[in-house]
Amino acid sequence: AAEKPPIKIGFIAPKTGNFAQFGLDMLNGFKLYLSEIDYMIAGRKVELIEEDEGATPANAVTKARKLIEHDKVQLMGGLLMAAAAYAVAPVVQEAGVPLVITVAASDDLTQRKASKYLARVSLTGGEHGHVAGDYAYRKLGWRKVAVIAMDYGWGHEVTGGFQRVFEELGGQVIQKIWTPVITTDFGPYVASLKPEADGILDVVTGAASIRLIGELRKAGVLDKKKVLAAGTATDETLLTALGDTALGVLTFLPWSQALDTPENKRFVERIKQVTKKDYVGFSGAINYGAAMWIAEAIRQVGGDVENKEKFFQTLRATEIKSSPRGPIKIDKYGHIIQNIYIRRVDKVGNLYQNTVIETYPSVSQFWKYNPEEYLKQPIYSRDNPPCRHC
Amino acid sequence: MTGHAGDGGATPAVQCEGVTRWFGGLEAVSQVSLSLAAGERRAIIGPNGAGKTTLFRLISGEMPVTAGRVRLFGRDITTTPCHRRTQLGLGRTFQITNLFPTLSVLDNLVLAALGLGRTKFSMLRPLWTYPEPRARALETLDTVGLADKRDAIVRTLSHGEQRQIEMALALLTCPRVLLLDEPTAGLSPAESALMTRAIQQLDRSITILLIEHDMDVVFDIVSRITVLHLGRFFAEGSPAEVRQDPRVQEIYFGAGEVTAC
Amino acid sequence: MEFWVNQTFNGVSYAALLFLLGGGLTLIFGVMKIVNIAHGSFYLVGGYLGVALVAATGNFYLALLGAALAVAAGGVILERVFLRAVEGDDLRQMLLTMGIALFFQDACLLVWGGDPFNLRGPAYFAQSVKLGGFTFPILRLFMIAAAGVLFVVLWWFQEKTRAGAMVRAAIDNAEMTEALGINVPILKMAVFGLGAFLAGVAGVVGSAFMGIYPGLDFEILPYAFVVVIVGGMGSLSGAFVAALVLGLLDNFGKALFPEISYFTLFAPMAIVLAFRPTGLFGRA
Amino acid sequence: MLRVDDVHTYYGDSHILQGVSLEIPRAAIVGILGRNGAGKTTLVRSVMGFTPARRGRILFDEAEITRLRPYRIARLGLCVVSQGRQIFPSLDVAETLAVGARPKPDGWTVEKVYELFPPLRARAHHPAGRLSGGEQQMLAIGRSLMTNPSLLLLDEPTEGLSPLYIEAVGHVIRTLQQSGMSMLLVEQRLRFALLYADYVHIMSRGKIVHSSSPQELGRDADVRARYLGV
Amino acid sequence: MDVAATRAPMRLVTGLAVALVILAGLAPVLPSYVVILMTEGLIYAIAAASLDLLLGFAGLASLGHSAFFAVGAYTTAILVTRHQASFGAALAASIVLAAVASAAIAILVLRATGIYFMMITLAVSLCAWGLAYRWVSLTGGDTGIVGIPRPRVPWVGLASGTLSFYYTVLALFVVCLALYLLLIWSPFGKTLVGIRDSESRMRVLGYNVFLHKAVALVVAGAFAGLAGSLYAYYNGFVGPSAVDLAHSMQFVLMVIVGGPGTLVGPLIGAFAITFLEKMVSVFTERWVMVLAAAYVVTALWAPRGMLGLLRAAR
Ligand SMILES: Nc1ncnc2c1ncn2[C@@H]1O[C@H](COP(=O)(O)OP(=O)(O)OP(=O)(O)O)[C@@H](O)[C@H]1O
Ligand SMILES: Nc1ncnc2c1ncn2[C@@H]1O[C@H](COP(=O)(O)OP(=O)(O)OP(=O)(O)O)[C@@H](O)[C@H]1O
Ligand SMILES: [Mg+2]
Ligand SMILES: [Mg+2]
Repeated sequence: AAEKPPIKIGFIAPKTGNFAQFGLDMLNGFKLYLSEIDYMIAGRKVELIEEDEGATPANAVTKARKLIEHDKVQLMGGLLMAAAAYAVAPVVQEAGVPLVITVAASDDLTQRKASKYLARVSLTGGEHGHVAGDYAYRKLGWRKVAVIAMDYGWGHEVTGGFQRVFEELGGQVIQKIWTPVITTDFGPYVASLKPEADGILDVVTGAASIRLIGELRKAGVLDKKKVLAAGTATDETLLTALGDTALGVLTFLPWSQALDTPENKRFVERIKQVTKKDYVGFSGAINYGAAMWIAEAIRQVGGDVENKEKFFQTLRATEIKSSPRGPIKIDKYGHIIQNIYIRRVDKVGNLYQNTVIETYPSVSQFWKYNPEEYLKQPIYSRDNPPCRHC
Repeated sequence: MTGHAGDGGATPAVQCEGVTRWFGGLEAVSQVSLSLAAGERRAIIGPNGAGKTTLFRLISGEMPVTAGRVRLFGRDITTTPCHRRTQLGLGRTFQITNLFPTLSVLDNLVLAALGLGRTKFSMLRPLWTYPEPRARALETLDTVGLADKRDAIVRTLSHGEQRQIEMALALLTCPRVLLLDEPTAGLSPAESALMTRAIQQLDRSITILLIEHDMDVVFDIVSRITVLHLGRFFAEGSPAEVRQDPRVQEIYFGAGEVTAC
Repeated sequence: MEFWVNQTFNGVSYAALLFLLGGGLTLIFGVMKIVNIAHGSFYLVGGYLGVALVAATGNFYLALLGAALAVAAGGVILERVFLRAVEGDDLRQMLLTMGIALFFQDACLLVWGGDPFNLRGPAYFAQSVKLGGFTFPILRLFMIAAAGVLFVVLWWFQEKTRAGAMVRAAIDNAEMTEALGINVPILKMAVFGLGAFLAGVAGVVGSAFMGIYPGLDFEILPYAFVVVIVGGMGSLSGAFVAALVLGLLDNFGKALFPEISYFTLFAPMAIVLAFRPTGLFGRA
Repeated sequence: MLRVDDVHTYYGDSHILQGVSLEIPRAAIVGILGRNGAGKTTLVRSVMGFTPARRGRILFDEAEITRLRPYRIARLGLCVVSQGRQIFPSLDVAETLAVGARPKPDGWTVEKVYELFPPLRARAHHPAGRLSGGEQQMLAIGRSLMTNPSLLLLDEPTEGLSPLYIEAVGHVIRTLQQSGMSMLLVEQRLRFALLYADYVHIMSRGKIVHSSSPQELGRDADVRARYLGV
Repeated sequence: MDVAATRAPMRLVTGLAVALVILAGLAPVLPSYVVILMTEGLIYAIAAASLDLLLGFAGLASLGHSAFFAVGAYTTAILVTRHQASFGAALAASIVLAAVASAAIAILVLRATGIYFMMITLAVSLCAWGLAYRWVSLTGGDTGIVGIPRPRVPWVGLASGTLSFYYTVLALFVVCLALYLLLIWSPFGKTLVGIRDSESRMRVLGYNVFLHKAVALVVAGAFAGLAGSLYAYYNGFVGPSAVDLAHSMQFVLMVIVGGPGTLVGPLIGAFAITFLEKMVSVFTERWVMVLAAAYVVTALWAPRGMLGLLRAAR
């Protein structure tokens, strides 16, 4: 056959600024898979064009335009910040280029604002909240919960999902504390947590998580109660800095470095060779999976990505039986269906890890609800569901 | 409100009634009352820190009075903002040179000439299509004898030259009352004489209030002198009278070996 | 009762942190009239160096001194090589420090990567002292002490040495200051170095409290500015009072009305500025 | 004590001082007269090192200071009372006096300055920028005296002072001279200059056009008319 | 009429006309990414020039200029996505609302001068960001407002293509430029410079300084609002990052890099910064360093901005 031109994939991830490390991990994971297959899919070379997401969504939009109009990519991937994903989505849709979001977690990207050429293989806040609510009520036996969450989309959605499931089961959310995204001192918040709560839901991520968990430890909360935290609060990249303070904290996420499957062990070994670090961030793992999944779809259309409609339909229908995080498939709104693991921070030898203690298999973004009815409700927010027991 | 009947009909040009100004715990101007007939030329003298400049600031509205009233041609302007007082015909010069240092001499004067017209708000027509302000500026430039420095940036002028522009700016506001704060300070004797003559030759209808430490100048220009001391009215009289007053000599003139006429 | 004592203590220690952040900035801002956007970067570099030195030496106090001195040296060089050239131009100075800040932002990313670090102080930082039934974490006590020392150093510098007045004079009128026999260039270098030193100290102490990670430089900058602005430019006691007021306000605001926690820092600033554009203690 | 030798000074391209030479003996007061813009201030600025001479030499106590930085020059014992006062607005009176002080046995102290200019004592903690014009002038003089210089450059020190204080300044000048200080006195007040200077120069367009004793100049109405316009 | 005084302006106009012809003529042959960036450059040029009126001419170093830009952007975003407003209506509303906002802010900030003005406008910027972030029902909060379609322009139709939108922006830019030039040459422009040099003297000359400064703020705000509106159309979305301090700083940087008080300088500055940021990042990951170096170099060696550098080279 005649030599076909390479398949061009545009990848937008932060390479500078506060989230640069995140972006680097995304790229490491994505590129690790591509290099394993020598950048060849279905007999065609793959060309990955990386662009910096930059500090603002405006930047991401400009970069997306460049990838579409200048580089003429056939598929676009990446995107970390929810706001950037919201901003980029319509631009990419208008051009009819498939967009695979590999991190940005805001619910509505694949719910009320779902769009045709969009698929997401990462996670949403709401779906994680649902799982946590179920786990807290059934397994931890909590009845009253105090929530401390970051005051932005991710915090609202995890909390909302948690509250809905937890309260429908009969529990009560008795306090919701919203902390500004930049919070230097969590002392006063921790001090004002209601003592009658059975446990704490913590939806604070990134470096701030180190401060919050440290403060919870110092104030003795962690010795008396269990803390259930949204996964990235104890992401592997934070474990060193968290140290002993986080021991015993429970989290929920679709992956863990300690996940005991052959695929994951192999992945962890290989990515460690790339990063030369003991700890592997979760964004590397899910981007590796994303690359696997995209490659599989391209294989299934025989490399014919130029046929957009067919390519995209195949993309959505593609299933992977075993990736580092487990099986992957896509629902009809474009969001991933995957396992969510409950993990506990432990110390094994000199190293810390997120030990998997429970698996929720094949979780849908709509939990057990009927999607149509689910979507009639407004998106989870600060006051939805309202705090009836505060 | 117009002038009082008892004043012989003429409304005073400037009238201060019990004007007072405190700076924190310092009473810089205290209960000063002063009345200038239209066209009168009066000097205010007094030791350094007596409150002369502060009184000027109160009259021109640069800062508000703590107590008392200020009238301009009978009209109460105590609370009128500074720029309105200028529009009512009050002009002044600064003791400490206050110009537009990064602009050329001509632009300094043009700005002064624009101050009173309505054109200053015009936004959509270039300045060079308005001939009048520029013509007036050039004319004044000649009067103060700085025509050859027209395009020099003011910052680069010598101290004395800047003092002359100070005067020019005040003249361009077409004042009916002119407050001059040491107009000849820093001028060489020759320039000082020129300046004195220029002031003398101003339209007689312009009321002049002059602060000056140089008695030669004072004697040439004014017919009456008011003496301030420690913020208060101290003495008043014709130049000769004030000169002879032993109390004034004590607080102000001293032995007079360097400044005597 | 316990609530009030604890929260007041928390508030005071938070005020200490704010003062640590703002102290060096007040100096540079008030004395040299430089809007130093790079202040956050000095903090960041100080923190990272502190982490590295603690790892290398195992001694927190050695690391504190070493990191602060290194930052001070950097500050001196920056002043000598760059800021000197744009003397007397507020805006251009700001632009320059902005460039420097961007440079350090990227350089730190390059050197230390993007993962957060936690600076581990001496073991006793994790403990608390009990006093009359209340517990006071030692780390927070240490922060208060550090802020106290910093205040004394600055106060001594401004009140007891003529250097403060000399630099202010130099900013007002460099020529005339030189004509009094004052070596203005050296002096400015020293003041900027001292400001950088304080930022470095803050970086190390602050990192022991809240860790260090990319982006922190521009995150703390508004806090540092708020302290300086509310206090009044160049007023040391102003910065001190402002830090205390803001620290307590923020703390009780967060604890009692978590809803308004966005505004506990910036609303007071807006209010103060609306009524006193020069800040609480600033003089025009 | 000071020798200025064929000095040429420029502001950018404009050639202001065009070969000025003069000498100030120890304990002497040399007066400079001249109309506005003649270059008097520029001469003072060149000596102090603010606008270094491009050509020519300036020697102080036989040491060349032509291109030294101003603070080095000042430390040799020169100081200037600048025209237009050049006050430090963000310092108060006491700070201003203290900031450059170089104490000397029997030298000037804050107390002595306050005695000379009593209004300053009352304003000791006022910001200098808020003083009246005359008070600022006093402060500028006091500030320079506090450095206890051996040569003082006075650029119109009496501007804005009331007659009483002009006299006081005159007395100080005399006393200082008697204690061995030399002075360069730039002055517009002819009478003042003639009274205190030991020797006078008249400048015009950047050159010295007349030099004589004050008595001679006092007699020579022709020169006065030609160069000073009086 | 003073003929000599018109010589420099005429040279400027000729230069600008040539530049505009080049800008217009080159677009069809340039790579589309470059045209996209030129569009952005033009939008920022309008905004930067409006800040120059304040910063360079009136001496009001505002660090809160992005607030007015954002008022325009949000107004357009809201009107277009929720009320299907036409291009003209959205533009007009953005301009008016931004002007009204700056009039309101003027009352608050104009009490301060110099470095205090810088600080108080910095506070305005922080508070405006807080509003955009927290007033979720109006602004969409963190995620902002997405899905703003490209405008339907009279005589042109839907300016959805890269080129047609570019020409739309260019046309508006030319109008703004003409107004700017008239403004800085006008008596009013001169009074702003006077205010920069000495407010107290201006008052004594009979100027209502507060009013002039307020008018300047309103005019600059209106232009910033216009730029903001175009920006909303350009990006297709508006979020709080349009109001943040970094954005304000960026405006200031554009002005200073180009040369404050020159009007033309900031236009060049806007283009330079836009291209630097977006182009260099294509070639190197260390583009932040390059940007940092550019700032430092400009601050150090171009005492009057790039424009000054050009003049010096001649
Ligand atoms: N803004 C101010 N704040 C505080 N004190 C002031 C202010 N302005 C003036 N003063 C004080 O008020 C007194 C009067 O000052 P003013 O300038 O009126 O004196 P003056 O009579 O003009 O003296 P001179 O002849 O020296 O110019 C002075 O002692 C001065 O220190
Ligand atoms: N910074 C400058 N740049 C350019 N020219 C200057 C500068 N400063 C002064 N000049 C010019 O140099 C000449 C001499 O100025 P100088 O200040 O020495 O005069 P002066 O004799 O002290 O006058 P005065 O009695 O008015 O103080 C003047 O023509 C002036 O315009
Ligand atoms: Mg006075
Ligand atoms: Mg002079």
